Amino acid sequence: MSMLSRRQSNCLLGELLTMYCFLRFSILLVGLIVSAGSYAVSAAQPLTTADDLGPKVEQPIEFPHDRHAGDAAKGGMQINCMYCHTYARRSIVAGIPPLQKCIGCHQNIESVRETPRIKKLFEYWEAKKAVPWKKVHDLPDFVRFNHERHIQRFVFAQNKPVQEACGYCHGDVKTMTVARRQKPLSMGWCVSCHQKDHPVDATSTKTTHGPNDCWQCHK
Amino acid sequence: MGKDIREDIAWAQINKDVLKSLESPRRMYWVILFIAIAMIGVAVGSEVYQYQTGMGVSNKNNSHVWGLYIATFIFWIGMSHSGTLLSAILHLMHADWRKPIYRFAEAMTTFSLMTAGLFVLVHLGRLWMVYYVMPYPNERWVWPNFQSPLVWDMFAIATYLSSSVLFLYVGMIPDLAICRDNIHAGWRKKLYTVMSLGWEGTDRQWRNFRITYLTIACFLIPLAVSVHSIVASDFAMSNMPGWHVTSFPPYFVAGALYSGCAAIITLFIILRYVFKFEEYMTLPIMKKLVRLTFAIAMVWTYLNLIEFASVWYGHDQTAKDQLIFKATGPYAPFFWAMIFFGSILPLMLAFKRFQTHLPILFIVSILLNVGMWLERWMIIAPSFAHGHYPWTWDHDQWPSLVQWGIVFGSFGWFTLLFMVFCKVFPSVSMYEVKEMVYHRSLALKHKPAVKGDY
Amino acid sequence: MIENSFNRRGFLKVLGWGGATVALSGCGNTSVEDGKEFVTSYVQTADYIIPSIGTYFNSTCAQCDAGCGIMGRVREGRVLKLEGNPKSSINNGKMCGLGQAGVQAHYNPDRIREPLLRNGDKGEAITWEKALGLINEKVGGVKAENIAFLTGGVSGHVKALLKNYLDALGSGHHYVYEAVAPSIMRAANKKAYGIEMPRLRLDKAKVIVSFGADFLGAWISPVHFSQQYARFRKADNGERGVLVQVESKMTLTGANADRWLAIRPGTEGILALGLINALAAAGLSVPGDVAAVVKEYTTDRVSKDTGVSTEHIGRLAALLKERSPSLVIAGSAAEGYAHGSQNATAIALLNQVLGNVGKTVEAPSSVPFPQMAPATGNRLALQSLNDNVAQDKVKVLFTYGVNPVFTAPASMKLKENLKKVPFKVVFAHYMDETALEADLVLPLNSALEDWATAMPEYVAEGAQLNIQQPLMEKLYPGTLGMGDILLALLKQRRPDEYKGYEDFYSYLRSAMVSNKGALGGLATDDDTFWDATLSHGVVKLAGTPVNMSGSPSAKGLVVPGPFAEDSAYPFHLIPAVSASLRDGRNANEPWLQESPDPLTTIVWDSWVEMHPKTAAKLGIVEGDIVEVASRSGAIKAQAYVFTGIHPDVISVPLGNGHEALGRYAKGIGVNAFKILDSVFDKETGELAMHETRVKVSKAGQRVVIVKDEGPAGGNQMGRKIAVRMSSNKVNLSGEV
Amino acid sequence: MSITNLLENWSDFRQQHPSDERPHREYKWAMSIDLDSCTGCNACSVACYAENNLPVVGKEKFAHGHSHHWIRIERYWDNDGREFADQGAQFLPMLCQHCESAPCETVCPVGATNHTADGLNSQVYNRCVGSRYCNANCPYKARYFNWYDYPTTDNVWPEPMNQQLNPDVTVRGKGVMEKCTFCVQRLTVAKSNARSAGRSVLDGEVQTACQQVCPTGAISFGNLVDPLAKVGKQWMTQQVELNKDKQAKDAEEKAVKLRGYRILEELRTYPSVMYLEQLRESAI
Amino acid sequence: MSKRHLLALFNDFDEAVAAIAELRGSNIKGFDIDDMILKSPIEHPEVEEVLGDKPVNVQWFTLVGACMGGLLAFFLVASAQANFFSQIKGGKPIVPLPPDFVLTYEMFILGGVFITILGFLICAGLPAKRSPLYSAKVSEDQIGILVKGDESALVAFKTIFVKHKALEIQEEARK
Repeated sequence: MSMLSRRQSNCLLGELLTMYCFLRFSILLVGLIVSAGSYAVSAAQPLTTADDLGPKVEQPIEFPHDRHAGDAAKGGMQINCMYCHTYARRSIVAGIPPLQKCIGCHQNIESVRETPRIKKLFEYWEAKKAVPWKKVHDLPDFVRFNHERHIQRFVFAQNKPVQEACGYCHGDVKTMTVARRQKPLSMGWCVSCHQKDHPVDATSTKTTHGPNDCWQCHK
Repeated sequence: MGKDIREDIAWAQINKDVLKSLESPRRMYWVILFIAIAMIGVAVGSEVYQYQTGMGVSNKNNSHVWGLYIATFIFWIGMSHSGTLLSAILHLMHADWRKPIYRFAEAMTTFSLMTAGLFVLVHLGRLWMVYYVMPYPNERWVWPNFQSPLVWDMFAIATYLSSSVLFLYVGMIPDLAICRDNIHAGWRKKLYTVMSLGWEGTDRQWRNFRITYLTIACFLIPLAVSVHSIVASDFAMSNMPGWHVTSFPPYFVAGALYSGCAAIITLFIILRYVFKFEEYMTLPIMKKLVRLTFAIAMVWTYLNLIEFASVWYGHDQTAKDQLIFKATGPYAPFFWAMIFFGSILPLMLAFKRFQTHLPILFIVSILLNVGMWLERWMIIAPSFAHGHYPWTWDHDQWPSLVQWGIVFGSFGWFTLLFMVFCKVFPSVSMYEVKEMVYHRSLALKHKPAVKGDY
Repeated sequence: MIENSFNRRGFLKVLGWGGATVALSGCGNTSVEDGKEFVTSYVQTADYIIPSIGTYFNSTCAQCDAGCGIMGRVREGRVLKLEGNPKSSINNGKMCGLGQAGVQAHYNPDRIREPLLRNGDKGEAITWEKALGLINEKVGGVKAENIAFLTGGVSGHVKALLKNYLDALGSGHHYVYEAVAPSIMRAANKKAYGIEMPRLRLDKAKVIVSFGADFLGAWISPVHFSQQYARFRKADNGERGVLVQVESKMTLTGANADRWLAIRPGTEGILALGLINALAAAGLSVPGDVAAVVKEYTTDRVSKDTGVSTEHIGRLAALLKERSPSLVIAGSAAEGYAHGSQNATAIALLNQVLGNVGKTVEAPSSVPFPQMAPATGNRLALQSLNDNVAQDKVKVLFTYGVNPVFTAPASMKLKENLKKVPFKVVFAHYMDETALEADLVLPLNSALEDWATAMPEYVAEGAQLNIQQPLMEKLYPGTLGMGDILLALLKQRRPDEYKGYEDFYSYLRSAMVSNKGALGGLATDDDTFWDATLSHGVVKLAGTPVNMSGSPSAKGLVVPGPFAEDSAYPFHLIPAVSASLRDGRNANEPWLQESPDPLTTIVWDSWVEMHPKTAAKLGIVEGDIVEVASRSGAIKAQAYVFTGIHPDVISVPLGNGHEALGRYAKGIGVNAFKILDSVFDKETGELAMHETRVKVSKAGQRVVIVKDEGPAGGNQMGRKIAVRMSSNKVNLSGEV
Repeated sequence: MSITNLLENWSDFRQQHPSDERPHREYKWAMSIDLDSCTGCNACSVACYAENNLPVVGKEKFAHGHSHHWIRIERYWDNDGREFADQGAQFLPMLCQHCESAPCETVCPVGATNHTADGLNSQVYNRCVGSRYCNANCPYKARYFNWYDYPTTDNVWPEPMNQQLNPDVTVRGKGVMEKCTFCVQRLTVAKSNARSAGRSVLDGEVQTACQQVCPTGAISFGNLVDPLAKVGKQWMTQQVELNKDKQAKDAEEKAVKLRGYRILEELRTYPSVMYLEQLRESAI
Repeated sequence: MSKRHLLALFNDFDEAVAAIAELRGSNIKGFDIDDMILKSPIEHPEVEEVLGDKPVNVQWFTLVGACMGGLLAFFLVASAQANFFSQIKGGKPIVPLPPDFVLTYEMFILGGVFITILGFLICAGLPAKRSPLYSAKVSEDQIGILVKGDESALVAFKTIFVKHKALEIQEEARK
């Protein structure tokens, strides 16, 4: 900038030259700022869409997801998520299986019948009391998230493996015991996916993005 | 008529007189300051109550969703236009009589804006979510609605406030240097040293200063016009009968200048009395100011009538009903009071004998502002009470004490800011008064003294 | 629909959802805290129960006696909203506001939660065992004739059990009382047509002339009539039906009439006879004796007596002559006088003369189970109970489904008389005025958690038995259903007969299943029948139409002339039955209090309606507190001035003015029942509700009436908000 | 946020709505209300309270104009100085008109109210800051503000009355604007079910709470895009068109008139609610 | 060769102007006329004239600032609207021009003002360190001429200043 304070020749050419410099400078500057801003906004990973491990939740029974859903190689039984969370494909919530479903299997599995967790389970059953499971993936009350639509779209139309489809939001539950929130479940995080184009079904090359009207998710 | 200012006034005297106003205040100052703080306390208390209980305590209702907050918001925004008028417009016009009085007018601009801004916050139902109005990048890809005149307001007021503060500050740098040079200890010394940025009055500084000041003045004029036009757009862009009027933007601008000038008269008299600025805030200047006010009052009156006339001759029965309602309905007393204070009372200012009669001017200028405040209220309240939809018409809308409390407190807030300013910064521009004196004396030297009035 | 292995009862018991799911957080910046809320989970569930998706169960509305079928949306074990049951022929899936508010009766915070025994001025909570034992002891200690049962209209299995209990006691008295009931009309219909409640086919009529029958608002079965009215207004019937309403105070129906005729109170019969005369003159064939009776009712005289202009009488007669079939209805406004029966008879005569019987006035079906047929109530019952109480003939009094202390006129002195009854048992939902007088208050299940059956008095087609079933588990363990209580009481008396029934549910099921042949379930097994019954919510019964007599006769018909002026009490008081509050039992449901009265748009209060002329004469403006004084008492309320009322009439709505009941009703408005004079219909002995004469004076204060309409007062100011045109300019058959 | 997006889709971004070039593709929810059938019984209003968790504010707050009836029944008289209101009253259910060019949408500073692809005027409670500009600009005054925090106010939802609250609808706290949503919670469910079945929502498959309860069937609701929908047929028969502010039928002078009209159409808000004029017999 | 400063104060402006003119004309060795700084209590264009034609470049900043503000505002606002999930409002286009022009206008001004101030600070060399010689008088009523020159030139300076009735001459201490 020192050149600016220097006295310059007062000829017309000089003036024009300066003007030209300034114009070029300003256009360059605008371009720079706009493109930098544009890049920054699209590239930056905002805070609330970054992976965000939720707190550990104390459940009445420490349900071993790894044992039930985990890979066979790791001693899991590879049960389909929707075997227990059966409402996911037809309701807005995935749901917790009724106690009767746990008992349905476990009354025939003598081998673990006397383990402390299973004993606890049968205590609830005998008292005819529902297990007070706590919510791990909690959304604000003004949000309507529909499991059914996502399952229909990704599992049934697009033929994605169930664990991959569920895991996109719930993380790799099959490696956990008590489930823990892995994703932020914030609006920005939802939107980041809704903005992307996804193929409409398994074979088609046609893509669409998620719905973008406010009332789709806000209630 | 006398001179605007004595040419032979010593420059050192100017420094001395003005710097005297920064000296330790008298007891009365603290009393008034305390009263101002107490008034703010009322407002803060009311606001806390409203914040915790809900907007319902302000006694607005579903058909009548805006009230005193918005009316007073416009009032304060309007007040802010005087500073721009005096410093920018008159500066460009080379009307050098502005020089002794523009500084406090500019301060008034800034503080009015700071007061007005608070009303936007107070008005919101969910104050704690106010940041949603700002366009900040966020991962939700959600932006404010740039179509909303309220967002334009936000932009315009932010621009206006920052520009006015800068303008006030830049214009004050030479004076701050004077303060720095004349005050030798304490926090003031540090403050002035930092704020004067090492100003020494060199030719390079002055040269750039001159062009900068002029440039900003050029920017401020369209800005000021746009700010109040945008505030007018809050109304004119909507479809409410009584609001959807084409002449609203100029009408608002005129109203703003009007109330601003009236407020300058009030503060002029107060400062002249308190700081004994008789030498600088002279009666001839007052006379010019009063004449300016009178002219603007007539412009406002004219635009007011234009508004009525265009409604009256238009085919919009709804707007016509609204106008009749204003003039004859439950708000009629306020409406006619507004006409009286805004259009009839200023006729007094046309008479020479009142133009320099300070006690009368003091009262009149306050009444003019009452009229201008009523104007804003008359835009808000009757329109809501008598909109498009007859089923929801409403008479029962008298603002609650909470609303009055906050409006009342806003005057305390303004007073506080202004009083602090007057004690910390020179409220008369010393260097410009010197310039004025210098140029006047030069004129005297070169030309024979003109007899009679300028 | 419902698995056999998992019946309805099981559903309620086993479901047991874990954790609180009632969230009141809303739209603030709710902090989302994982692991703080509970997930809905069940012990055992059925396929049809999917979390977050509502399951619908059919039941019957108990908010009034019309017996509409309802469908409750149940989610996570809570009933959320009531819809109409499309299978019920009464309401076909539709509802009224009153019915909607049924959930507020159920979830009402002021419900009584356990049995209370009087201890001085206070109620002391006791166990059901003790309460029922106490009843056993008390009824055992008195003669059967000294036991009285005061109920509202009852029907179905509860009625049958009640009768059995009374029989078991050795036949106590059963008083069936309804505070606002069309009982004079029933008697007049019986006389004219041979049946109390003929079926009115509004949809078939081309012209309806209603003498004060508020069939769209509060009369008999408003939801059903509204549906018929909609068809009547459409071109289904050839042309748009014309409704003419004749009454002294505008009702909701009057507000929808093509012509609302303000008539001098009590002269409805005169107008009816005048119309017959005008029709005869226009060439309608009228039997000789009738023609002779009506001959003196010339249009001029009728116009002079009734205040209806000759022009309107002429046009009305012409309309009735021209467009047939028509339907003439006598409503409560015509019957509320000492000569109410004559008015009703004259109006029925008009119907007969017009040949509407059999066309728009149809015979209902007979009810196959007479023991379950509705017992309809009237005010005479209360009168006679009161007489018996006054004469110390009642030692034990049971009250169920009515609130006589609230609805009895002050002149009856019921509250004072009740002190003579040594033991008063009240079955109630709230601590209402009557419950406050009781010695033992037994809290009832709400209608949404109780088993019952009901048979409405007015059934749209055939006969039907409505099922009322619980939509959710009981909110409070301390309440009991009326059926269960009666069963327990019967077990005390006839243990052998009833010991097989564990509770009222098992009684009901076995009673229904054992009669499945007559209930249309012959071919199915018990469980299938029962499940189908519950899933439908109604059982259609095969009934045969009863005979109606239709020949017009004017024998013994004397309609008195108009009222003489009474300078001391110049106005007639019309206590208006509002569509939402009715006789006041629903006053503690806030939706109804906040739902504006359709005509005045007033909420949360009572008011005194008067014509602008009357108001001008008395110097009253809207909002003035006025005192309305009859010979029996006085009330003070705000004045509302409008043109939907005859200048000789003052009207005060019923239903408010509670001194008890609950937080939403107590202290709201005034109780117009209290100032009714003891004047009775000469033929039936019913209280003549509209016969009270009052005077009105300003009480000095003025208030701002709380109402929905603004100061424009229902004026559109030319803004074309609600637009209206003449029906002959429109081709309705071209519309969709 | 790329400039390429802006430039590539510029012509798209500059299209007005509603217009023939940008019609609704799948759904356009609309209503028609027959004023000749409406009896003013208020059942719709109460049903709305039940469905949408509307607070009962009580007498004092009602007196201050703080009521919350998303659908309100207005009652008009013939104000021509006649002695009796002998043609009865005119009842008019007024609810959010879901205008295609909604004046409320443009003025909201935070974009809390938008137009959805289904032609609904959406209100996002959590985004609302409570400037109340939308209400100021609503010619129908069909928007209601939460002047108090009703969930925590006494006797609004005292235990156990809060158990009635519909979990599908947010309970609004203080300081937010709310209004009729055309029961969007029901629409969403119906649309989801229809999509799972691979079809569009059928006519009659979804009902608004007010429509469902209305004893006289005065309210029809449905999808204007669906050629089989009753509401679309009604609009068509009445020659009322969504994106016209002056209906062609009004210009013609015919013996047989059509009843359909929209309220304050001259403000060019293009409401989605059509009313059918009330009728009165001239022979009496 | 070290240079030293000298400050002279005048209260007669004409004399100060004359002094400057003489300094210009005198061609003192070891003194560049650009090293002379005039300090005055008021804005004084007539006096500055004698210093020769010095360029002022603040207006270029203004131009850049205003253009940048306006362009940025328009592009940011338009792309924000276009990316706000294409929410339609009030039947208006997604990128409605009239409101965007309003905002562009405001930001044009804001950019102009901000960058002008920046330009002012840069061009005027503010904030500045205090120059070696300063008198509070120049902010009161006297005009100061600060010159920098070789040791040898000092005497010549003094002569000129004294000739033109300088009230006071301050000399920088020898380094």
